[in-house]
Amino acid sequence: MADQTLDAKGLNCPLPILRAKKALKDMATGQTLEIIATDPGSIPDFEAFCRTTGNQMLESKQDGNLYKFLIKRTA
Amino acid sequence: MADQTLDAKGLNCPLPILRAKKALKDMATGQTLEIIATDPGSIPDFEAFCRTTGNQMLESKQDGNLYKFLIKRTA
Amino acid sequence: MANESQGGAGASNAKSMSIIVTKGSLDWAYPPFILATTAAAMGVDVTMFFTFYGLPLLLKKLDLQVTPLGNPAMKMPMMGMHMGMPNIVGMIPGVDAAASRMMKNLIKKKGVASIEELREAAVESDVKMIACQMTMDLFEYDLKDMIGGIQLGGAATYMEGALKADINLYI
Amino acid sequence: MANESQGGAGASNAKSMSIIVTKGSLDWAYPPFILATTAAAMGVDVTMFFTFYGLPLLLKKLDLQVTPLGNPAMKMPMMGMHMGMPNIVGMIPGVDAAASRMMKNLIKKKGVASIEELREAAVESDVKMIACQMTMDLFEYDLKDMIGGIQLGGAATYMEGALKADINLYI
Repeated sequence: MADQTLDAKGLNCPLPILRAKKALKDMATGQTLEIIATDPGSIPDFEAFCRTTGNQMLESKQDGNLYKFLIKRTA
Repeated sequence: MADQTLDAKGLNCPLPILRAKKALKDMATGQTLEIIATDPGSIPDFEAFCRTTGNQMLESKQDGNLYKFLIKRTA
Repeated sequence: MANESQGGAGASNAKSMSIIVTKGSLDWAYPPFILATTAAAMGVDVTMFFTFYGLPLLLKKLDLQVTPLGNPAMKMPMMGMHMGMPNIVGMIPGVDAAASRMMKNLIKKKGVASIEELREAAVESDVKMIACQMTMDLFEYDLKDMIGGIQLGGAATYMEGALKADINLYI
Repeated sequence: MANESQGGAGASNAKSMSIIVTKGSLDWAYPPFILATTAAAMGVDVTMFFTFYGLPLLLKKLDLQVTPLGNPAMKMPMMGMHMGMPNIVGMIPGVDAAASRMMKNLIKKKGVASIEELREAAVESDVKMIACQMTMDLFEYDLKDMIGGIQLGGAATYMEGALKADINLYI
């Protein structure tokens, strides 16, 4: 569904953000990136990241020990 | 040629800047100060100093191990 | 809105941050690199000024050790609890090295980036890194032993950037 | 454009900076004084707030020593290479003094200002220096042992200045 998926499982701060930024940079405006993480801190962090950079958080959900985010590149 | 010359050879950061400022303070607006330094960091530092204080860098050149600056007091 | 691709040049409308990096131990190298890389990822122009004991963090070959600084009795997780070694123990040759190995193992096990990895990310995301010329002279470091892409500068260079920055940290 | 002649009074349009100075060792006395004097030379109104172990930097007679703080194994350039002394060696009486002498020799040899010289430059360029009254009481210091031109104050005095400042550093 997403244009690209980033597996950030097992990575700790700030690596999920750094990897996500790297992926978004190579995507076109309007494309979506799914991120799967295990770091609970990634919930507030990806929200802060989106608010600050102007990218859009389409979905943020918890699935057992996994945190899944769907971000649309808009910035 | 310059109205005054400051020998800052052998001096390390921040002494060339401090001595230059002291010299400029006693000069009239429009007068020029030549500075001779051996610290390679003085190149970006005197440029930053001029941009920040509004004084004018008329000349910045390297002559072997010597760095020579010509600054006009305009601030 | 931040510009996705700009560097640390400062000609943009992006927010900016400066960090003075003064400490060179394994533990204290983390805060500046974590903050710098995250800020850069969020579109912030970042300048790091490496001075005093922070300067060796620019050496190509890093050999970082932990210190008891700010960590009373050097508490570490061991055997399911937080054990403290009296700091004097850390002074015995070999114990610092053992604590450093323990920290490096924890780092790997917990998915925490290495300093080398974060430094590389900083370079890739155009974080501007300035080596303090005075510290280079004082402690006899050579630019050829340091990573590429760094610039030399002094206090006036730092001040010019800091006066324009939104965040200025001293670490 | 900065005003060339204003002092630290803060009534001007100049940019301003505050620095909290908490460390009193020979090495860690450098960053605050280098930044304060450079900023003042660049037309910035500077206030230094001396507290805790930074307070003795205002004593007329300085007797500063290096510390291993933030410098793992106290690496120093010796015999053409960077030698580290295990920190335990620094705990032996007399060795800190030897390291301090070594540092002072390097400082002189490399054309680096002494702390006394930078402090004098700070006074001359109207850097506002505030001694923390609480620390004076706590560690039993006397104003008559300190340099002239300083003011007494506390956290509220610091806060008022910092709230208006463009750069606030804690060193």
